[in-house]
Parts: sequence; C-alpha cells; structure tokens
Amino acid sequence: MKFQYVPVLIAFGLGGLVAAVFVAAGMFLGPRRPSPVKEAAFECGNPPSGPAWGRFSVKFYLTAILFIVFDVEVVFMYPWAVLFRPLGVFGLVEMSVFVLVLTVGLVYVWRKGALEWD
Amino acid sequence: MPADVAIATAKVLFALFLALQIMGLGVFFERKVSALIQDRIGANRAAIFGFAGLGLVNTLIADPIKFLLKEDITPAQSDRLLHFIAPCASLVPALATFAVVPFGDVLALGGRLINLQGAELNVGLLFVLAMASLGVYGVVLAGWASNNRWSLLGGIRGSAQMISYEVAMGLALIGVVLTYNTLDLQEIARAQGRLLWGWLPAWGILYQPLAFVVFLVAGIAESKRIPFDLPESESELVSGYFTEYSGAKHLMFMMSDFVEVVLVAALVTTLFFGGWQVPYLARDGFHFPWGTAVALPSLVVALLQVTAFALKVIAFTWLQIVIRWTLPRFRYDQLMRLGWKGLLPVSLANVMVSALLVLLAGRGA
Amino acid sequence: MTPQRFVEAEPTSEVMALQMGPSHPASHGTVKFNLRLDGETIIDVDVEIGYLHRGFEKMCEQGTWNHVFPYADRLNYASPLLNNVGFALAVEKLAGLTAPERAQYIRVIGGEISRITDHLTCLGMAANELGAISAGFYMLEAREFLYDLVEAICGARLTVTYCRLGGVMTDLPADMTERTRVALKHVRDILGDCDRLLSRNRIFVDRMVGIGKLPSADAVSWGLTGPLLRATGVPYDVRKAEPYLVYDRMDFEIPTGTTGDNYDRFMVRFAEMEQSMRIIDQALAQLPPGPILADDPRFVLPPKEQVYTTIEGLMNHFKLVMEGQKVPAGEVYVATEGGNGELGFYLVSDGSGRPYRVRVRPPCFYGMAALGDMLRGHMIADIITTFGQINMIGGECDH
Amino acid sequence: MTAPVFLLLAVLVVAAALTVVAHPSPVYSACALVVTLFLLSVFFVALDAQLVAVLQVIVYAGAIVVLFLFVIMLLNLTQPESRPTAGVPVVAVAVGGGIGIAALVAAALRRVPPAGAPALPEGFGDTAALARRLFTAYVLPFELTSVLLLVAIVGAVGLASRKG
Amino acid sequence: MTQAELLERLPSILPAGALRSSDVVRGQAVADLERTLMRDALAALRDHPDVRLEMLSDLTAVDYLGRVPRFEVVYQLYSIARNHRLRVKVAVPEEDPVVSSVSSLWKSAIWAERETWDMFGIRFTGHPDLRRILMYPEFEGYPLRKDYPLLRRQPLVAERDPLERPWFPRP
Repeated sequence: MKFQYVPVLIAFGLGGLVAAVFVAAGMFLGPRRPSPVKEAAFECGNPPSGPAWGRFSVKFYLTAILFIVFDVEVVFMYPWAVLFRPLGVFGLVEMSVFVLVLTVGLVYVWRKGALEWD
Repeated sequence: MPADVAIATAKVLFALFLALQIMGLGVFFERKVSALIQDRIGANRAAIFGFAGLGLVNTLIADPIKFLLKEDITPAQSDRLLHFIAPCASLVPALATFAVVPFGDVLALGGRLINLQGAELNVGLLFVLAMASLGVYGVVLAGWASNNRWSLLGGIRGSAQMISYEVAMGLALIGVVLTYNTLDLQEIARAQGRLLWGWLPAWGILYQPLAFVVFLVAGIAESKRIPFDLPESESELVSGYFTEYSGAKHLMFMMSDFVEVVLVAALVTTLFFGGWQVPYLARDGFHFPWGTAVALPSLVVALLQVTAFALKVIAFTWLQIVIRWTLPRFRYDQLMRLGWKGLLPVSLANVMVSALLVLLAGRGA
Repeated sequence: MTPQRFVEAEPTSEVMALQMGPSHPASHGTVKFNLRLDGETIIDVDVEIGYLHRGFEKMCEQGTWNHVFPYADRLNYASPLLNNVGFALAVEKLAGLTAPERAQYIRVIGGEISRITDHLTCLGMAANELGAISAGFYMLEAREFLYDLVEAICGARLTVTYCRLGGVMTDLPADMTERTRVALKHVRDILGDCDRLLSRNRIFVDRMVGIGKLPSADAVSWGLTGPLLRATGVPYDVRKAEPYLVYDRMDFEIPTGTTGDNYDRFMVRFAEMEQSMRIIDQALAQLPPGPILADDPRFVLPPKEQVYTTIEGLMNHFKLVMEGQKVPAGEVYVATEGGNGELGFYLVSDGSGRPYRVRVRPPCFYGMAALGDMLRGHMIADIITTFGQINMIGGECDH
Repeated sequence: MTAPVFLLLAVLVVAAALTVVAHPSPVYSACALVVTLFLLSVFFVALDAQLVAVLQVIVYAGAIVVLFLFVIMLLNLTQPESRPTAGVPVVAVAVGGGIGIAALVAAALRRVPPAGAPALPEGFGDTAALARRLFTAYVLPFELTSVLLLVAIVGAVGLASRKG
Repeated sequence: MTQAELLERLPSILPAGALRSSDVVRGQAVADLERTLMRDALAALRDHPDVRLEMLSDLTAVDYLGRVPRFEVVYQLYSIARNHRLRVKVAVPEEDPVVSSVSSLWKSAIWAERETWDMFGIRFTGHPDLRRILMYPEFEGYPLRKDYPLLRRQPLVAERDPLERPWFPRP
C-alpha cells in the first residue's frame, strides 16, 4: 500500500466530515415544516407544469464527445511532457504528428460549425 | 507508522484549515471589497449577543449559522437521494484537492524532516485535474435531481462549461510540466526557488506567461463566477442548478464555490508564482544576491514560507473577487466560443512552442 | 401574439416550454415570458403583461383633474416628473391655459432631471443584470444625486405630484443653480466611470451588439418611440418635432444610432443624458423671474392669504377643490417626450369638473409589444439585455 | 496490499458494479459507475500504477460517464424501465458466463508463481517509466490513437449535424 | 402642411364615402370615418405620399354612454416624414361593437387593439390574436365601459393547469 495516498483518503474523509456536519447541523438546527406549496418546483410563481426532465439539444452531447477526445489528447501529453527532455527532438516530432492529426479534427469541427452555439 | 499517520493527518488538517481560513477571508473580501468598489458600507448588521463591534467577523459567523437555521427543503418531485448527494459531490472533491497543494518546504522537527504538503503525490497535478473533473457531477446531478427547468438548464449549462474549460486548463498545465518535467506539485514549487542571473526568482510566470493567463481564465470558469457564472446567473436562470436548494445544502454549494476560488488561487500561486517560495530564502535562511546571508531556524523558515504562501493565495483570491465585481457576464455561445476557439488553440500552440523552446534551450545549454 | 416569423426548430433538437416570470429575478416590473426553447435558442416568446394593472384610466375618471397628478407620478415611476409635466400640458391645452414662463422653465429643468434618472435606472439595471453589478450601483448612486435635486424642488423624491394646472406647486429653492452644478458634476464623473467600465468592454459590447435588432421601418410600424426608435436612426424626438414648453429655446442634439440593436439603444440613452444635462444648464441660465402659477381663477387655486382673508378666495378655493376645475368640453391629444419615448395623453372632457376619459399612451407598452419580434432566434440570455433596453416600467406599461 | 483492504475494496467495487447493472434508474447506474471507476483507481494505486489510477479518474469517471449522463438526459432515459425478467436465456447466459469466468480465473491462478511475486523494477508505475514505454516501444499505437480520436470527432459531428 | 391643409387634402385621398366629417379642434386635425370603409381609408392615409402617416401612435376607445352610436374608436396617427398628426375617429354602435383590425397596417395596433378589446369589449375582425392583455382571461365584463360598476366583485378563479393554457400550443 502506498503510504502517500493515505493522506488523500484522510482528506476525502475530512471533506466528507465537513459535508456531513453541515447536513446534520442543518437537519438539527433548521425547522422542518413541509407543505405542498413549499415543496413545489419553482416556476417563477406559476403552478408547476410537470416534470422538467425532457429531451435536450444534441449540441450538449457533441460538446461532451469533443471534450472526451481532447481530454484523452491532454492525458497523453502529460507523460510526454514529463519525459520530454530525454525524448528530445524525437518526442517533439512524435507529439507534433499527434497534435497535428487532432488539429485537423479541430479545424474540421470548426469548419462544420459545430463550435457555434447560437 | 502511527507517528506517520498522525503527522499526515496533522498536515492535511492544516492544509484544509488554511484553505478554509483563506476562504473566510475571501468571503470578507467579497463583502467588503465589493462594498468598497461600489461605494457602499457593506455588511455591518450582524451582532452576536448584542455585540456588533467586530462587524464583519460577526457576519462571517452569522452567515453560515443563518443558512443552517433555515429549513432545508427538498422539492417533492425531486430525486431525494441525488438531491442530497449533489452538494456533497460538489464540496468534497474541491476540499480534497487541497491535500496535494504544498504550503511550505520542509520542517525539521524532532529529528524528522516533514514535507509541508498534505499528500506527497508524485502525480499531484493530475490529481488536481481528476478532482476538477469530478466536480462536474455536483452541478449536473443538482440540475437533474431538482427536476426543475431552471435547475436543469443551469446544470446542463454548467457541466458543458466546466468540461469545455477543463480541456484548456489541462493543456495550460502541460506547459508547466514541460518546464519542470514533473507532476509533483512540491517539486514544481521547489524548482521555482532557483535564481535567474543570480537575482531573479525563476517563478513559473516567467516561463509560462500564456499558460498562466489561460489557467486563470479556465480556473475562474471552473469556479463558475462572473464573468463565467452562467450556470447560476440569477437574472437568467433564477439560481441555475441550485434553484431548488435551501439551508445547509445551499450553504454547501456556496461554500464549494468559494473553496474553488481559493483553490484556483492556490494553484496559480503554486504553479506560477513560486508557491511557498520567499525570494532568497533557502532552508537555512536568507541568501541575498548581494552576498548578505541571514541564518534562520527551520521553524522560522517554515513559518515565513507558509505566510508567504497564504499571502500569495490571498492576493489571487482578491484578484478574482475584483474581476468578479468588474466584468459583465458572458452569453452561453460566447463562453463556448472563448473556450473552444480561443483558449483551446492558444494553449495547444503554447504547448508546442514551449516544447520547441525547451528543446532549443536544452541544445544551447 | 402568434408568431409571424416562426423560427424553425432543427429536427435534431427538442422544444422546451419555459415560463419566465412573473416572479423571476429579471422580470423587474412583473412581466412573464412564455418561452419555447430549442436548447438555449428562443423559438417563440409570448409576452404576458398586466400584472401591475391598477386601472389608471378608470381611476382618473373618478376624481378631479388635479387628482390625476399623483396617479401620473406612478405611471413611469423612474421619471415621475415627466409624466406630471405631460399630463399638465395636456389638460392646459384642453383648458386653453398657459403656464407662466418661469413655470415652463422649471418644468423643463425638473423634466430633464427626471429623464436622466429614468435613463440611469434603465442602464443601471441593464448593466446589473448583465452581471456588471458595480456599474449598476454607480448609476444608482448618480441617481441619488438627482433624487436629491428633485427633493429640493418639491420635497419628495419619487411621488412628486409637483405640477398643477397652470404651473407648478412651489418655486425652486434659492440655491438651485449651485445645487444643480454640484449634482451634475457628480453625475458626469460617475457617468465617465460607467462609460469606461462598459462602453468599450469587450464582453459587454459582444452581449449588446446585434441583439434585439429591429429595422427602422419595423420600429415605426411597432409604434416605437424614444431611444428605441432613435437607435434605429430615426431622429424623432417630440421635443424637436413639436417643441413644447421652452424646448425651442434650448440648444441640444438628438443622438441617434444606426442599427437599432441593444448597443445602439444603450449608447443613445447614454448620450441623451449628456444632452439633458446641457438642457438643464441652459434652462437654469435662462431662468426668468416671475410667477410660477397662471393667474386664472377658473383653474388655479387662490393663494392661501386670500383663502383665509377674503370670502371670494375661500369660495373659489372651495369650489375648485370640491367640484374640480371646469375644463371646457372637448378632446385633445398631447404628446410629450417621456423617458421611454412619446408619452401621450388623450383627454376627453364633458365640461364637468372631472375627466370624462383619460387615455395614456405608454411608450414602453409598444416596446413590449415589439419584444417578441426582437427576441425570436436569439438566446435566453438576450432576453435580459433586450428587455432591459426596452425599460419596461410596470406602472407605465400596465397602467 | 494487505488482504483485509483488498477484500473490503473488492466487496465495495463489486457492489457498486452490481448497482450499475441492477439499478432501474439509468442516472443511478451512471453514478454507481463513477463510484466503481473510482474504486478501481484505488486498486491501481495499490498496484503501484499511480498514473493509471489518476488517468482512470480523469478519463473514465470525469469524462466518459459525463457523456453517459448527457446521453441519458438528452434522450430522457430517466424513467425507470422494466428489466427483462429472469427467463431461460438470461439464466443460460448467467450460468455460461459464470463458468467462463471461473475457468479464466482458474487459468490465471495456474500461471501465478506459487510463492511471492517478483520484486517490481525500480520506478515501476511512475510517470516517466510509463512514458518511456509509450513513446518509444509503442509509438505507432500512440499515433494511431490520434487517428482514432479524429474518427471519433468526425463521427460525432456527423451524427449531431444530420438533418431529418 | 398645416393641420387645416391636411384636412383639405383628405377627401381626395380617402375612398369615396369614407370621410364623414373633419375639423380642426384646438389646433388638432380630427377626421371622422365611416366604420365600413375605415380600414381602406386608414391604409390610404398610411401610404399616400403626401400624407404618409406611417406611425399609429395610439389606439383607444371612448365610451359615450347614452349616445348613439355609443363607442368611438380613436386612432392617433403621426407622420415622422411630414411631422404632422391626424386623429381618426370611428363611431361604433353598442349592439355591434366590431371594427376591422388595422394590425396588418401598423404592428402597434396588435397590442393596442387587444387592450381596447380587453377594456371596452370592442372586437377587431382580422386581428391575429385577440385576447385579453391587461386583465386575466376569466375576467368578466369590460372595465373601462362607463356602465361597469366601480366596486363590482369578480368571481374567484381556480388555479389553472399551466399546460392547458391556450398560449402554450403543445407540439
């Protein structure tokens, strides 16, 4: 077991503790007088018009896919950046090709207007 | 082993304590700096047991208490469990990130050399990114679980915004990694103690100015504050993804926002402004470029470093608050355009140019 | 209204119905937008007003002519004096009465101060809702200096009820010139700050340029007046087109825009404030001495000494208060330049002491009517800028 | 790694994974998937593969499940759906799968050296070591990844912008 | 063109029989139009190059209770190009309170006619969307009519199902 990760667990525990303390304090200190009107969804003073869950624009989905693609690209770059000095010119060329291919993708997306949100 | 665990716990506790203290100060700034900017008096009404003398300190205590004393309403048609999990998912990763931020060099205490960093991860930088990417869930779950149109719009907006700026943020950090060739935040902070030409501290901003700008912008976007507060922009989406939150859970969202502000300030400090480095201060004391040296005990050095770190973080927290009270808000399409068509290509170019420069510098040396 | 330019939703998208208002942070003035959205894009919007309807026109028919002035204050409560002046001018035209010169100057001064407060409210709130909260607060601060002036003139900041048939209630304070100079200096300083904070701010400009655009022909057809119309490049200003009071003696310009988008509206309002300040300066310099109320016992209350010392004065006072001014039968439509545009009063008198019909032409009512056209195809966030630039004042729009 | 820790983690991760499969609400499944992936990364840490552990969180928990959630919301798959009841085919698949997994585990166990694992090489699992392998021995797969990602972009844009 | 000159031009511009009378009252030109021909007449006023009353400043009605015809719809027209005004009035009888809509001539009439319908109960034929604007849909009566009792109580309205509203046409 890597000892250096124990503090991370501790940090998560402490963070969770803070959250738990807040929720618990809110439960004990706050009043609890539910009423149907109070628990209705806020729709600017209008009676709620049914569940909000509905279908959403496909553009958000595209954003998520683009994010994954570029996130994976970024993830590949981290080990490369760490080892960059030993890799030298070879590393630069290697990553240039990689980035170039993805830049083509970016340009394609750009040209297709998929980066327009209005 | 128990001693190690105790020290580790103490360090994490201290890191979180420091973060929460600076957060409190951030709230102070938010109230008073904004009042100063806008020619107002600002919060001055809270009195505890009739004692209003400390003015804002009272407000800082009274604010969370007020939140906790409010009823915590869960809308009837919401998804109760996720509605509860969302604020926790927002707050916990933000707090946990502080574990990897170094707040000092080493402290020699009782024969031990204590590394002043909560968790000494050799992949600390990636840990930061991982936690940032987990922060999305708080927003998206809050938006979805509330089952309210405003929340849903805010949640979708917020998550799309956060993931878009995460890419730019990650790319900006690669420039830093190229400079220091490590993912360990403590190593990065230490490397910034070098002096250029014998007098200029080699802080990251000198090597990666562009990355600094991109990181700061993306960081503000991640913490969802003006000009990037679209997920919660009240004049458009009421309160965005936390429209349906009240009481303690609402407090947690507000708090995680502020924790993120401090986090961005801490990361900017660590990566670009020398972290805990005090110019010319080494482990054994000051070594000024003109030859003077002042020997200092380890405890004093550590104290100086922690103070310097805290001051820098406070300065960047302040900067973010000034930005928040100066700029108007983006529109959604402008925000996305800035992220994808502005920051992304710029940071990508920054990576490649940095790599080239590193290579050339390596050749020259 | 039913959509005339219906923006087709893309087949891959889903339409969401959203009710924005009446209790929404952006709907200051209590208004409701029934939105149909594709993602964030507005496919259709139906503007619902009337939440602040309080029967202004019906109320006016119940009292005497002088009773209307307090109601008029509450039409456009961002510039109550302008409404006051507008209504007084309309009744005076109907009665064939002319206010003395000094009263006319005072009305110009008060009206222009109110115009600035109106524009400051509009622009400050617009900035505030864009997230530029500080600029918004600055403008409100500038407004305070002007409210102080209004208070010095008539003792009230908002509910002024300052005009009377044939003149105004009280004279200006003795140090009015000095007070105004100080106040306008503050206002100019603050406006300079706001100009630097907003006018060339990239985010602000991007949010405003090209949004809510309306070609001038459409704007005329929608009955837009005031800054909304001038932003499209039509230099229509009632003060120049049909000069009333002493505006023909003032030297001022009509700022106009070119494209009629929100940025032009913003800049037109901004420039108009400077012109209003010029008018105030000139009017104060030219201000003649003399009475502030016309000498006409049919419409004007006698001075208090006469009421208390002479039986004629007392009876006249009694008759005027109890029966109201007997304005000759007939009808009249008088337009003045209100904060938001042409503020018209169409009055019908049957010769009794009470108005038979009072119709106000609320300028922002027509702006709100055009809002749907301005917004279709834009995004949710643009509602705020466009709605803000229309400067819908509930009291006026819903009258 | 000590056995109790492993057992605890294993129970947790299996429980989370079962929630992913068994929960009627897709949103809950996605959330459980995040937990599963997060716990898996703890396994990676325990195996000294820290970089992989963090990347696991960044890419899978932080990106791919976000996409899942978006799709769930996008298609409004939020209403619980009726799961197929345990008919004969399901049982058959379950039994067959179980046997297969058991066989795999047995085969794997057979290959494990009987006594103690060999010592890990110096610097195993750290970023530089992984990078060295990736950028020297596996250059071609690395470059091909970019092409794969490019295809993903083109496909996504094609899908999203298809009219009708 | 003074107001008097404007009125002199009117007979030649308007369709035959449309103009009932015209006068300058307190310096303001007023024209009374025949109800059946008023839409064509108003179109002519808007489009004729000499008159060009391209803006409908305001549209309202007056209830002259006890007079026959009872209502009068009043149009305030303004020409930006020529800088003159004209008030057009159309008498409307109580038993048939209908006027043709001018919303296709001036868009400003869309809301103004809705308000007049709301307040006086005068219907405008050809209006794209004639429904109440300042009052709520369930409101009974027309409040600005002189015979609307000042203190009349309105019936209570049940809460509406928001999705059943007429202005949310479901796809």
